[in-house]
Amino acid sequence: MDYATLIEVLGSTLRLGTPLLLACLAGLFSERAGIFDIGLEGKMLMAAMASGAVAATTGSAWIGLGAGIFASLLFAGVHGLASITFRGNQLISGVALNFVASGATVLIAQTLFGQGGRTPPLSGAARFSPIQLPGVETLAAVPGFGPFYAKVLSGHSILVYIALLCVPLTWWLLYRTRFGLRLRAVGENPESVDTAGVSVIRLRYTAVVLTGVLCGIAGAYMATSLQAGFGREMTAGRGYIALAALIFAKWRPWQALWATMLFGFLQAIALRPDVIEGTLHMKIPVPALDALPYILTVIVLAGFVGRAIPPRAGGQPYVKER
Amino acid sequence: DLGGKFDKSFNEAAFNGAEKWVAETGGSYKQLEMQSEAQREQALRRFAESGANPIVMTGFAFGDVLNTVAPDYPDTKFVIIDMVVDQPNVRSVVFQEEQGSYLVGMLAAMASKTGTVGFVGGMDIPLIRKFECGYAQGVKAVNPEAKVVMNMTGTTPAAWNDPVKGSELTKAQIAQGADVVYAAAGSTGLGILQTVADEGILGIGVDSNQNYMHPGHMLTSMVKRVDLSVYEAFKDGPALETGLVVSGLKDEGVGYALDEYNADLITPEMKAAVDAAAEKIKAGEIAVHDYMTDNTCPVE
Amino acid sequence: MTLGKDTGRQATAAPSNMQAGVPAIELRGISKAFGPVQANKDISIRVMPGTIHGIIGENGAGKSTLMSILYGFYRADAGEIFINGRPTTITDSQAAIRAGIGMVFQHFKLVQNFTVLENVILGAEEGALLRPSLAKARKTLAHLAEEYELEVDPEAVIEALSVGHQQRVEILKALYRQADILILDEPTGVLTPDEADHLFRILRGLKAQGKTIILITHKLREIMEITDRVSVMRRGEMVATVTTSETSPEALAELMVGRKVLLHVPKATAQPGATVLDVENLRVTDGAGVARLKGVSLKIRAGEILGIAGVAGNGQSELLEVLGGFAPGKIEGRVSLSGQDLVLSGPGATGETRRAAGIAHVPEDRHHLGLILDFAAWENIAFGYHGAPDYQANALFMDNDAIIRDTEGKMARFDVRPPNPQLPAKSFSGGNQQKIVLAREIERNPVLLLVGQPTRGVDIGAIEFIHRRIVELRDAGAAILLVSVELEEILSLSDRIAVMFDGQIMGERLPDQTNERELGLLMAGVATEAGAA
Amino acid sequence: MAKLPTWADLVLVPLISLLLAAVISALVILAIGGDPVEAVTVMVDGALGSPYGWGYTLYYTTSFIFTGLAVTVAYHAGQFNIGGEGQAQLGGLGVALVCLALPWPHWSIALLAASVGAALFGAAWAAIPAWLQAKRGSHIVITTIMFNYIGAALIVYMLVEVLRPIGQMDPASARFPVGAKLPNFGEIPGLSLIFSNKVPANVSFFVAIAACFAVWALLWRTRLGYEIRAFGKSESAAVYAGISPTKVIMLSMLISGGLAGLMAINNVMGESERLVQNASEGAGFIGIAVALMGRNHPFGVFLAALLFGFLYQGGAEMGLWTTIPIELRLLVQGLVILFTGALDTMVRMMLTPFFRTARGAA
Ligand SMILES: Nc1ncnc2c1ncn2[C@@H]1O[C@H](COP(=O)(O)OP(=O)(O)OP(=O)(O)O)[C@@H](O)[C@H]1O
Ligand SMILES: Nc1ncnc2c1ncn2[C@@H]1O[C@H](COP(=O)(O)OP(=O)(O)OP(=O)(O)O)[C@@H](O)[C@H]1O
Ligand SMILES: [Mg+2]
Ligand SMILES: [Mg+2]
Repeated sequence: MDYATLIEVLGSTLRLGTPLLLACLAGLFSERAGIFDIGLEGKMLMAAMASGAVAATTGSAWIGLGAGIFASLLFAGVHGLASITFRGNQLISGVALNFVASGATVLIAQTLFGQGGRTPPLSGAARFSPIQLPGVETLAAVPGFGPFYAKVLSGHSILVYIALLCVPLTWWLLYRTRFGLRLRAVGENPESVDTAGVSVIRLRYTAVVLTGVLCGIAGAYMATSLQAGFGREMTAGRGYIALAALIFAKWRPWQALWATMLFGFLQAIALRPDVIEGTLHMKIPVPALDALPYILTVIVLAGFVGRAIPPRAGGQPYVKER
Repeated sequence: DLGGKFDKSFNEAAFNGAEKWVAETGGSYKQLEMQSEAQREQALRRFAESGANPIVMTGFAFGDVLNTVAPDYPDTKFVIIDMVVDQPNVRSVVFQEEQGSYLVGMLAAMASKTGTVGFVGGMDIPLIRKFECGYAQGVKAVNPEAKVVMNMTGTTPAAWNDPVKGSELTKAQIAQGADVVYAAAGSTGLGILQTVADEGILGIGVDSNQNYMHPGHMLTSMVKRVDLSVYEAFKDGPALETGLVVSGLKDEGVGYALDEYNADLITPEMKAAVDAAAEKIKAGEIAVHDYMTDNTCPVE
Repeated sequence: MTLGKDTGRQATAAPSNMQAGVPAIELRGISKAFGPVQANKDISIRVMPGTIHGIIGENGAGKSTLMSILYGFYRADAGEIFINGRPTTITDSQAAIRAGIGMVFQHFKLVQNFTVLENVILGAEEGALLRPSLAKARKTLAHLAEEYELEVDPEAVIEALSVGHQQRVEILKALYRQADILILDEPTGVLTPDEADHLFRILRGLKAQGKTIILITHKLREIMEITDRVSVMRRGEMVATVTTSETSPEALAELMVGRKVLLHVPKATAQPGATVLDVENLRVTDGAGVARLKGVSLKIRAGEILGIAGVAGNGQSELLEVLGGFAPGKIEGRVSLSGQDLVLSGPGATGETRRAAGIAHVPEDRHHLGLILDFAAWENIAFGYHGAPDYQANALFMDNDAIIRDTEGKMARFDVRPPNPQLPAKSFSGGNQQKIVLAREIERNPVLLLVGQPTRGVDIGAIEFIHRRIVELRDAGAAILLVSVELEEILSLSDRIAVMFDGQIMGERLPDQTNERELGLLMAGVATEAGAA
Repeated sequence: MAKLPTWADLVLVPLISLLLAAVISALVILAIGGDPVEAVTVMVDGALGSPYGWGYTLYYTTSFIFTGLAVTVAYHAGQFNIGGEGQAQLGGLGVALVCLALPWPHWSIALLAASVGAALFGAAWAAIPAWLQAKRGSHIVITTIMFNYIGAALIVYMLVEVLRPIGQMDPASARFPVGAKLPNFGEIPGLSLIFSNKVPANVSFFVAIAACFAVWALLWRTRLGYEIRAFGKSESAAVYAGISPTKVIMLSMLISGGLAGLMAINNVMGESERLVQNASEGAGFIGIAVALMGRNHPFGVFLAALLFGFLYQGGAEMGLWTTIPIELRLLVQGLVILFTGALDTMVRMMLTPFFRTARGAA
């Protein structure tokens, strides 16, 4: 693989890794608060549909983004209701909401636009267009770094940069603020939070809301930035890959960045079997590349590369009275 | 096919053909979209059971199930597009896509400034190789030095419906210098052509006339008159003749699209060259190799 | 005496109240039910400021429930709370903290992978950012450590701390929130005697500073040692409140149990036979690398009951687990049953192989080990013996009817009420649940019976019944290993008594040649001269 | 919270959940401009109104029984097997390999061999997640999800690179030999009086019924079943009783995976007679809904599978003859899972006051 190709693949990596990153951080907030969320996929899908639909009708990507976040929050709310208020099974709730999203997105899009569950193609202000980082022209000429700056870092939509910014922000929130301390505590031992006079329920709902917002951005990115419109099942399992990345990252923000970018890279090179063949001098079946993120996750889960210990109270509804 | 009815390409063409028939005759028809491979047989049987006649299906993937279903309903006529099914009550319609692709290949080579053109196919099957091979032959006919960058989206029907991947592949081709990209990939093409427009190069649509999608960025479209085939099938009704129908340049079953959206991009010289080539193909003076006859392509 | 700034809580300085004779805490008519269980019934109590007030009661008497209500962790069904004479509604822990109440729970409420500092500031942060809170807490902790002998490394992660230190963190948490009233729920149950002594020094120091302390325990010795007044709870009710100096352990014990203590099990002298169980130098190291048993050796003969006394958590559970065939961790040493060596770890060491060898086991925790609460009584009767030949219809299927018939018989013989084999175990009362376990384990005439806490949370009638059955089994020639934290039970049932402390046997005594005081010392890890005798 | 009587818990809670899902679906249909009454009519008519409809309904039912039982067995061992989809896909591969291996002389022998192949492949796909759970504590929910994706990729590879006959374009295996063709309801003596030979419901329906009985006997009549249930209720107690966690997790998951795999004799061998991509069409996931609705009892699973069979066939008809998209099925499926599996406490809370007043009045 020559440098130009590498640059190209890395550019793809960032574009494809962004929705994973956003969803992964979404899952991080939820799981750190002790709420398992298999429903990242469904929330992204809903958000993609809503933002695609609203951006198409209003012509504004930003309004679309708002709609996406709203739709995702709706699902997050149901998940919160099921797992926090009604102390239901969080895994089942997530699975169920994914199915609801699969069905609802197509139903709604088909009803609104009659285009087979797709939303109309977006153009102009209805999409987030790429933005050039400052100094691209001058820096592009610098050998080595120049192309990297111009082609990998620059030229993405604003949502990509928002996603990247979310990483230090999440880290700061989690480890440097009162909210973060309480959030981490509630995922480890909700009783400690409760006896300290802090509401477990409110904390967990806050986490679920953050999850909803981030999934909303992720979905909107899919429909209004990566693509120009919503298509059925367009998230294509990204919610699950994000979950895998979260485990890979051991529930930590910076590691989440690296994990999602690794998975984004795997997706990017899976698009280019020709490049792999040229680099490795052997043919690797595309399905094997497609399966690689999942296989890596299983290996991590198996504890062969360091133990992935989830937040201790994860998945258990908080019940005071036996 | 799995690309979805509104792929603005193959399936939409079929849909338009049916709609045209409805508009003209006031007849009614039922349509069903496949969501998965396993549904095909049920859908086909359901239509046959309900007395629909004829039943038109688009896409090679129906071939196998049609082979088993057709004998069960000897009184029903079936039409399959893009596939040959040898049953007494089946009309098989195949197109000489290599011919149309040859023409758009020529246009691509003439429009290209870099001397590198691209092709993004959908699912990696001989049918799509046939598009690619015809295209490459056309390109080389104009500029033997030209480079054709070729990518397939995938190996399964999901490749018809993966705009994200289409978009990424297009970006990769642009990075390799391509400034004209031919999208033969169903709904995936939406992503390909979107990227073409975003990146300011030229694209070539497929099956339907897709020129209107991104005016100024659509060089042309390789039209394949699936709509006509469907229309004719419906018009013929239950009495339609079965057997193999091969449709090509000669009967205007394939061709390149020229309309107000791309008029500025096609110079008179280009049009003259292509039209001349079309005549020669019709006359048999230029033989465009059909990939599917021997699964090889004479040009790379 | 104030630490840091006053956060505007309702309580005013304690000394003025002390003079006025207003109780720091007054509860009136508190009731609380958990489904069918009436955990607290119309409880009233007054605690004067600057005193240490003890609350005693048997397991399940409702002590923890009462204190959780005071701390706002549970909500009372009825009743009122007055703090420093003022009616106070405590809806949640936040309200309790505002009212100046701090609580150290029986099961600590610490975040295991947080540092001491983080645990201390959790919920009592200074502002939205952590840094200033941490800085302040660091300073305050240093003060507190000096003042009350409450040293802990503020940067240490909780899971790396010993239990005693974790408890200190809980106390620090309360003090950091400027609690004037401190509730400690069974603080010494998990402590070594040294640690307990240290704790009591801390408590005396706190008292000297005018803090009010409520101490929950069921250890009479501690009550006598440190409290000013003591309340006794029995079966959800408050039966008496007395001044400690005016009462005696015997009187308290009688109040606690509701009858004359030291129930004498009618028991003939043992006729010990051949050695059945021979344990030599048994060592167990758990998954976390902590040594749980440090070279235990003991022998039990046929027709003999060996009682193991000790504070909970000194290795008794591990001993039962190893013998019962399901101890995790690393196990070394030698155990033989009637001369046959037992496999101690690996696939050969399971409950199944132990039962096949003739070892029956009434576990300490019937809810988590002995029973499947959702299973019907008959399914629980087969539990562990589900492979027994008399329960099989053929090679493929179990004979459920045979099990149900067997259960009916066992229920009748053990007076399990109601005698309905189809009822799930969870709908029996504690005593009847225990009888089901006992019937299952005893009636197969084991060579060795392991019994852990046979009468924990069981009413008096059932206690007598259970004790009699254990003695009968002994008389039938079984060797019995009895583990109990109740000294009376040990003294009345055992033919020999071994005391465990810190994973070791501190000594062996004969029941008629020792007393609670001596056993208590051994349990505290203090070797006595009598050991030589 | 007061407890409900057992019968209410077993019957009323699922029914109310279903009702809630139905009401929401009806509202959705109204919202998208459809007519719920028409939708139900079309569904009932299409699924139950003709032998043809029944032929499809029972065909779907068969698949759902297998995957529902798969979830049930795992559930009783305290394991949530979301991997039914992948296991069913792999089962299809097993069936295909067996059917294509020999020119089978008679369908009964082929069925036997294919069942073994299906169950083995399905079980194998459950084995790794099970082992990781038992030995390394890896969360089985996540690993089985991962294995669904890995399985899908493996099937694509097998279809594209290995099983696709030369010259064929669609990624599918060759047709199975005639000897491997299972009799459908139109070809079974007796049933052929009702059904035409064009229905896909086939003899594997009876295998599914047999599987219901087998699972019931396994869980409530055998030692292994006893151990599975005991372990599922309380791991610590099970260990005290000498039950090996590894054994229970492994065996229950192997049986679960085997059952999910077995559904391939219905769809792959009985219907399509070749292996196509995504042959199980989400039936593995529907198994979750079926098991939850059926309260994890084989008889309940049978009834719930019938219900979902109806929903699937009826939904297909609805998608065909009304303007309501077929995706409504997914919505209903999701809602049923949501209400029975995650919001069951809410449903119980809704019912409790009713029972309290009923009892108080009595
Ligand atoms: N959260 C709960 N849910 C249901 N029942 C409970 C709960 N907490 C306590 N109980 C029941 O209430 C009764 C009183 O329990 P409590 O914990 O207050 O007793 P205790 O006196 O503290 O006993 P111990 O000495 O064992 O700590 C017991 O029967 C217990 O089973
Ligand atoms: N931790 C628990 N979990 C579930 N149920 C419990 C728990 N503790 C008590 N119960 C149930 O609460 C009821 C009362 O139990 P408890 O042990 O207090 O009975 P009891 O009145 O003391 O009876 P007995 O005199 O036989 O001991 C019983 O039905 C018992 O099974
Ligand atoms: Mg207590
Ligand atoms: Mg009791």
